Amino acid sequence: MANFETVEVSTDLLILGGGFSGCGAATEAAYWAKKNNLKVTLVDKAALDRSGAVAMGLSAINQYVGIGDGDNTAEEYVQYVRQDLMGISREDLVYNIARHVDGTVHLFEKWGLKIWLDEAGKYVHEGRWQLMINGESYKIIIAEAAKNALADAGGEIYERIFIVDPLMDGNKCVGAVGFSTRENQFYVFKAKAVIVGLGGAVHVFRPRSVGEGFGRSWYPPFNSGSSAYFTLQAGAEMTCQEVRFIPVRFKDAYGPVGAWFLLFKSRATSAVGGEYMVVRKEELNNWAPYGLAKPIPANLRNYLGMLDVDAGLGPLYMETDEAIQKIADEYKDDPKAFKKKMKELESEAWEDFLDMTISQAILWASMNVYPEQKHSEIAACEPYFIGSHSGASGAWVSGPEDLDTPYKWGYANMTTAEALFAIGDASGASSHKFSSGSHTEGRIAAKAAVKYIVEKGAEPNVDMAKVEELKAKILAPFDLFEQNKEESTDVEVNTKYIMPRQFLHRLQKLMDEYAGGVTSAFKTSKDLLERGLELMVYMHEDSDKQAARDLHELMRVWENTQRMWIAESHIRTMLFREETRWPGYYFRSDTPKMDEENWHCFANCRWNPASGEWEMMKKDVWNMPGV
Amino acid sequence: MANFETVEVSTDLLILGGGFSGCGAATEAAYWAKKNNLKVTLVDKAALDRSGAVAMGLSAINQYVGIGDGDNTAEEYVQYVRQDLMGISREDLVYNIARHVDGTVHLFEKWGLKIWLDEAGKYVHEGRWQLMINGESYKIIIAEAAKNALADAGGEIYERIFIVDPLMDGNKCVGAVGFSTRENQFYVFKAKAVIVGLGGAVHVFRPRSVGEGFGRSWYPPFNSGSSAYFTLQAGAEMTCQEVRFIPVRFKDAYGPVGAWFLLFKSRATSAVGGEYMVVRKEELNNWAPYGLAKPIPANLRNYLGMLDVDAGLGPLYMETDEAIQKIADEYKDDPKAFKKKMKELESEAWEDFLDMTISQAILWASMNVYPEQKHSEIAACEPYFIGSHSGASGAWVSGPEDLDTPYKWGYANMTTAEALFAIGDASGASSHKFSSGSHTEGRIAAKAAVKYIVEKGAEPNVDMAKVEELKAKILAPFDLFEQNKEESTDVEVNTKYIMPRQFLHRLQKLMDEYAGGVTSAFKTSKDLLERGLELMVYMHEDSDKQAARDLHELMRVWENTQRMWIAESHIRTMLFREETRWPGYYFRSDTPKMDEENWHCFANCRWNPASGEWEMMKKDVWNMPGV
Amino acid sequence: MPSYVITEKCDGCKGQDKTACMYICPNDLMVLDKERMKAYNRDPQMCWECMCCVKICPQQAMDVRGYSDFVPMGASATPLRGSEDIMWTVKFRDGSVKRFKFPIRTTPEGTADPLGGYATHDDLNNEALATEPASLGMDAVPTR
Amino acid sequence: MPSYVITEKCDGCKGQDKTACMYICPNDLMVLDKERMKAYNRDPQMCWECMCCVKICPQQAMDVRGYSDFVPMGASATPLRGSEDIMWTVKFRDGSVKRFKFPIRTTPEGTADPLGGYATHDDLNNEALATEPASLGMDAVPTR
Ligand SMILES: Cc1cc2c(cc1C)N(S(=O)(=O)O)[C@@H]1C(=O)NC(=O)N=C1N2C[C@H](O)[C@H](O)[C@H](O)COP(=O)(O)OP(=O)(O)OC[C@H]1O[C@@H](n2cnc3c(N)ncnc32)[C@H](O)[C@@H]1O
Ligand SMILES: Cc1cc2c(cc1C)N(S(=O)(=O)O)[C@@H]1C(=O)NC(=O)N=C1N2C[C@H](O)[C@H](O)[C@H](O)COP(=O)(O)OP(=O)(O)OC[C@H]1O[C@@H](n2cnc3c(N)ncnc32)[C@H](O)[C@@H]1O
Ligand SMILES: Nc1ncnc2c1ncn2[C@@H]1O[C@H](COP(=O)(O)O)[C@@H](O)[C@H]1O
Ligand SMILES: Nc1ncnc2c1ncn2[C@@H]1O[C@H](COP(=O)(O)O)[C@@H](O)[C@H]1O
Ligand SMILES: Nc1ncnc2c1ncn2[C@@H]1O[C@H](COP(=O)(O)O)[C@@H](O)[C@H]1O
Ligand code: SF4
Ligand code: SF4
Ligand code: SF4
Ligand code: SF4
Ligand code: NA
Repeated sequence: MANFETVEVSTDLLILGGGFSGCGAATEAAYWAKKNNLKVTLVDKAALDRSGAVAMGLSAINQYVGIGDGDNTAEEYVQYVRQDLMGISREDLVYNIARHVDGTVHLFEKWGLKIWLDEAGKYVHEGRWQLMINGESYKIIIAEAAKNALADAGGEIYERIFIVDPLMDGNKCVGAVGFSTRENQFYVFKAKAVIVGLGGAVHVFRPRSVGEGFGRSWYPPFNSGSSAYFTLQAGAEMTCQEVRFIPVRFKDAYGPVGAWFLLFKSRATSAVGGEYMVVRKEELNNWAPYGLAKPIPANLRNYLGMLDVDAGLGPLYMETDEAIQKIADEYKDDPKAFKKKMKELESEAWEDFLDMTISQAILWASMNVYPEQKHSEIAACEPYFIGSHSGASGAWVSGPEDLDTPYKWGYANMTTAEALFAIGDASGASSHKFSSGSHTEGRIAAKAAVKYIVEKGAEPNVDMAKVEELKAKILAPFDLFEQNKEESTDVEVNTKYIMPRQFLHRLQKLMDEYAGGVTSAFKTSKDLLERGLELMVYMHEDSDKQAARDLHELMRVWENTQRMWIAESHIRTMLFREETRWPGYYFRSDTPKMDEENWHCFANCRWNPASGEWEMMKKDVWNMPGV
Repeated sequence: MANFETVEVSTDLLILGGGFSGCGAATEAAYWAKKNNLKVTLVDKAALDRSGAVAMGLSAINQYVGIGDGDNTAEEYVQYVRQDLMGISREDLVYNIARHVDGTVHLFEKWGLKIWLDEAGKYVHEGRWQLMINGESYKIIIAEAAKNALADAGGEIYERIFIVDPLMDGNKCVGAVGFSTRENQFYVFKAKAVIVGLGGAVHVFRPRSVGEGFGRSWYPPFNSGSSAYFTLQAGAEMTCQEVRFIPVRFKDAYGPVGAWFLLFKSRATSAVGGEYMVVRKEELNNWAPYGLAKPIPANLRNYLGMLDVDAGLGPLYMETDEAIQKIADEYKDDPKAFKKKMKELESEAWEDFLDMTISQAILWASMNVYPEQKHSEIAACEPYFIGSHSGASGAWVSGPEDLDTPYKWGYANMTTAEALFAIGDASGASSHKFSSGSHTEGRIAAKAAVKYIVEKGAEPNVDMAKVEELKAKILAPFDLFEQNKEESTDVEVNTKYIMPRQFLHRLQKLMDEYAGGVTSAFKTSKDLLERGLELMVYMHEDSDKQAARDLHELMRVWENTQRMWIAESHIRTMLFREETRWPGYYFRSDTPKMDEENWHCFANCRWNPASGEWEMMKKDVWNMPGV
Repeated sequence: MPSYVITEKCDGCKGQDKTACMYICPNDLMVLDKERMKAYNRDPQMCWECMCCVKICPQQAMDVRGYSDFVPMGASATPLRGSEDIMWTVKFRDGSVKRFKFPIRTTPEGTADPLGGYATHDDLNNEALATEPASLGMDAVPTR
Repeated sequence: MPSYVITEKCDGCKGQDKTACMYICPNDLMVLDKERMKAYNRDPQMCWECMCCVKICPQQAMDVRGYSDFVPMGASATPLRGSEDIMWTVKFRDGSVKRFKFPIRTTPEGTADPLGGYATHDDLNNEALATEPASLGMDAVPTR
């Protein structure tokens, strides 16, 4: 076995992932840990300053309820999410985040995030729930607060450690193992409670660009499914693994459209000029009641556009010129004010890209696109797993204690595995959390985890034999490479092993063609999914044949394996749910209609570590009384 | 400019390409050249033994008419091709090849090709026009005859020379230029007549596999559009540039299905079990008269399957187990004969792959596929340009002299550019030539070219200033690389140039998404095509920014540029033809029906070297009287 | 783009064992070539072009160039990140240039107070997070 | 597959300036590394797996392994090409093996007579090709 030092770290609360949810958890945990003399340890594969989905920045805070100002209630947010997810959401979780999220946003503002204010000093809204920000340094600011909090509480931060597997004591999580991407070190973290905030999953499906543009996913390629893999290996129950998210974005560079739809009130049209949301309004009746209320669910907005594309009415365009013109018209009598407004709009339009999708700005510049003069193509991206946005995949977690629901078996946000908590993209069925809600969920889980430790926390009982087994498994790709690399004169073409990039292409091709990716026009069926599972068996066997030359490639190997696991759970759950509920995310051609009678429920799954079998189950949807 | 020696070669007849058609031309030309004291020079970018589409071998000769035995007439072949191409074919050319092709096949047999014989000593037919062969060395044998013929006639063969541009004297072709892929040498060939047989075009559209499997195209990746580029640059008129070919093959490895359909009489079904050719019979009425006669045109066979796939009824399967079982049943009373028959069938099934698509054999073995036990997936490949098969793209050539047609302006197979002849994939609207017909067409053109030289051949008048200009243009990618490679620490990421593989991805993405590739389910429209042309303008400009590090990459650069030109002619011709005539090859959603009244004609195009403009034109279809 | 390193400008962060670009890349792409003392992106195909590396490079030795498979050549968007603002220079293929300046934060670097100066409490058993209800701008955490 | 070279077996064709695999590849992929005196495939992504290189290698130093993006590991199809036949050994992922032998030609290498022994003529002006009508098995070339 490759010669790696084993580093053991003991702590009370282990936070995996220092992204938006993890930083929220760290900030809150530090406070309660200090009060209770507990140690908090945060681990991330990257540098907190720019790690995770918000590395580039963001131009909007997508969840702000404004309860204090009486703008909206938490119950109204529950209605919004219920509606957007076609009736399937954990309303207790959504409510819990909604009632706390405003405080998170207020903290962000104190920390230094610039939220736009109008003349009256009120937040400028992009939409009902969305606030405009100057968010280039959004992550740096949020990380700064977390670091300061941990420093003050004597906590520790480990960066550039890639987490792979959980450490289990029966059904209880007692830590995690991983490796440094900087030195030959294998890490063993032992803890009384573990919070997982390792983000969503990207590159499970083949992206639209397969050359150099391979990395230009909407959600970042460095969200590799670590969360789902971790909770699955822990034997925790998962929910909504079928509910992928597909955003509609500016084509190819995937620049954001939210500001264009909501702020500039731009129309999206097909090439023949019709606004598909209007032209195909009838179709929405087939998805009642969700299709008939506003806002129209994101997947249905996608779907109407996809129907146009399938009908050959593409390309789809965002009518940016028309939108800006409409706004400008309001100023037609006042040339000076007009010039000023145009300058303002132009800068807003470009900042929207430069703050969160810089390559879209480059793409526009490279095609000499002046949005006020020329419309731009939009398109549906490839599918992603992101429980914090308009998708819903993630772990099945216990609900808030003060609500009377069927979802309480532990502490808030604790998974079905004891002492293991999930937040952000890692927790399921609590969609539309976004950055602010994910941070909030981290805070909620952190307080609950500290409470768990104080009330039940026992010294972690770690099976060191199992640790050695995991170490051998995780480092195996090095030996496989070293022992066989001489076979051929090209180290990348070998009969004994497969390189990580090659394995990734194999996974993406399978998902793209059988599980409803771009090439399949997001359609799949029982037969396609079952054929996909047949091929998945071979792939699963071959995943142990991945080889690595260095620490970076070792990370790629395990990212791939993580993606493969979320891929399998996705296929199995789409197979289980015998209906089509989220057209625009995926369409099951053999069960093309929504079936409220049999499928108005959660589709949950669990991989049983003892038997190695997958268990599929239905769970009831609880609706908030009177909401 | 990179320091390259210029090598000048003067000859009488220059044959470009030593594939199937080029070998036919060389074999025939040698005979007539010797009689008339002319010199024949053959140039190929590879080694004749294994160059071109038949490098791997073939398991069938797809054009044999059997006129001598009274099996069929040349007129019946004309009917077959007319029908298969939805009414659009140059019946004079098809007739001309059909009446000569049997002789070619008889020569092949003499040379050593093993054609299967039945007990009666008659050829074993795969289908009405197809003969079974043991074809592993098919190309080696055909090349051997060509080499022997040239040796005997004092001709010359230049291998590993990549041909780029024609040399023109006004509208007359007087030679060609290219470069060695082995030494720093720029080649200038001067000739009295030039025959182009540089093959078809592959990798213009994005293939289904984008990783290591990128090279697994059905037609070989080393057919890069050199023929079309050459004739376009010469200012010659092209025809049927919209008529791409899409074969249905075993999925991913693209193993042949001809034997399974024709020899084993296998059914192709959707996942739900229906045979799409039966279930969707009704659809064929929309494509009458062609849809209603037999055999059903290849594009319509594709189309019915594609309708199943679009409807979500995939995967499609070739019912190999059922087919073999049916045949075995005939022997059920005779176990010994049964065992013998099974052994025979198994070996035939595997030889079909091993002789022409070895990777399909590997794929079957890797998935433990035993065809007698388990069906296999089939799928439509990405589009190809191959005028010799069931596609029709190529140069518009003069017809045979003894037929009274509107297509005679020169000698047989002479393009609209004087002294320039086209054969095989290089000549258009004479589909279903395949290997034997392409070789035959080469023979026809060779005799005509020698006749042209004898009657009109003048010393080639070559503008050496233009040659220097071409040399500078062709070698520019070296300088671009050398002068800028230091800009960044990664020679492949540079603002001043683009690497050939990167450029290829850019071209393929454009064609895939806008011109009806796999991702677009082979659908396109006026709007998509026009948007594609907008982007093509940028790409055309950037094509001059391709850089090369070595001779191999210089070849890749020019292959890409050749692909780009055929791509543009394809888009422009699909735009010009305002109907859908070949659904299953491509579907124009905005003009979804066939329009016999306005579009029962050839759609021809020409790039005017003087103006740099594209000219689009309709040409009448001449039907053979009484046929 | 993927990111690239301008050979002339990169000084390998003076050979510190941890270069700024290596430190910051969320996808672990940047590597220092110790021989040349120059950094490079080890896998441009995996680059998200977040420009974290470009913004942090002390030598302005990094930039990006549009993804070769769909971005026509000749354009760029180059940031200059200060302590309060970021300045962008956007060059178009047609040669025209746009400049933008956006604020990035309202407080001095490093000064974020985790509790934001809000009142806190120490009841581990209620629903209120550390700074609640104060940070909510309400007098109690909503419940039902 | 793409093709690959078995390090142990390749002798660089004894360093002749033209190795067999370089000579034959229709896609110009094979290169000799003169330092190591070993050949390699310079661009596996462009390999068509025609096996021309595998069949011609005098050392049986080449083989192919299934394309990594859709071929499960562990299978192979290996040819041994003689002057009259080719022998194939197909190994399945499940370990089973099939062997096939097919003829490749009926005449000795090099002996193909371009005119096939058919009667010829020398009229450049009619429709008959050199060996016609004899090679057609008819007494005249069909016309109308
Ligand atoms: C990329 C992106 C994201 C968004 C948007 C546009 C774009 C282009 N939009 S818009 O579309 O609406 O425009 C939103 C927006 O404008 N406004 C908003 O509030 N949120 C948006 N998001 C969504 C939010 O960003 C998202 O909801 C949260 O970030 C989710 O937080 P979290 O669940 O914590 O994920 P994370 O990526 O931030 O953090 C994950 C962390 O884990 C680390 N990690 C991962 N795997 C690891 C491993 N194996 N070992 C160790 N560490 C390991 C990561 O480094 C990271 O730190
Ligand atoms: C690849 C393939 C091909 C076929 C089939 C299956 C498969 C998997 N099938 S089935 O599907 O029905 O199964 C057919 C079959 O079974 N039976 C049959 O008769 N024909 C089939 N073909 C079609 C024939 O092969 C095809 O019709 C002919 O080969 C066409 O002949 P030609 O037009 O001469 O093309 P070529 O590829 O043979 O030769 C081109 C030559 O040009 C060279 N070249 C190219 N560019 C050059 C450049 N720039 N400079 C210098 N040289 C430069 C090449 O090296 C080559 O020598
Ligand atoms: N057309 C729309 N109608 C309603 N909400 C939208 C629309 N487009 C985007 N949103 C919301 O605006 C935010 C950003 O949207 P997106 O850019 O699509 O992620 C998310 O909260 C979306 O749900
Ligand atoms: N994703 C979308 N694409 C195109 N138009 C949209 C989209 N979402 C909303 N619209 C239109 O934008 C307006 C506001 O939509 P909504 O916010 O969903 O109420 C309505 O006219 C919708 O038809
Ligand atoms: N189903 C079919 N019906 C009629 N001809 C076919 C069929 N399939 C293939 N062919 C012909 O058989 C030969 C090989 O077919 P393919 O393998 O599809 O190239 C070509 O001449 C095809 O036109
Ligand atoms: S941060 Fe800049 S200067 Fe430092 S190593 Fe990276 S590129 Fe070079
Ligand atoms: S742009 Fe982002 S992903 Fe790319 S190298 Fe720089 S930091 Fe890494
Ligand atoms: S032909 Fe065989 S022995 Fe010769 S160089 Fe190539 S691989 Fe080596
Ligand atoms: S398999 Fe064919 S394409 Fe691949 S390297 Fe060998 S000869 Fe070349
Ligand atoms: Na599609």
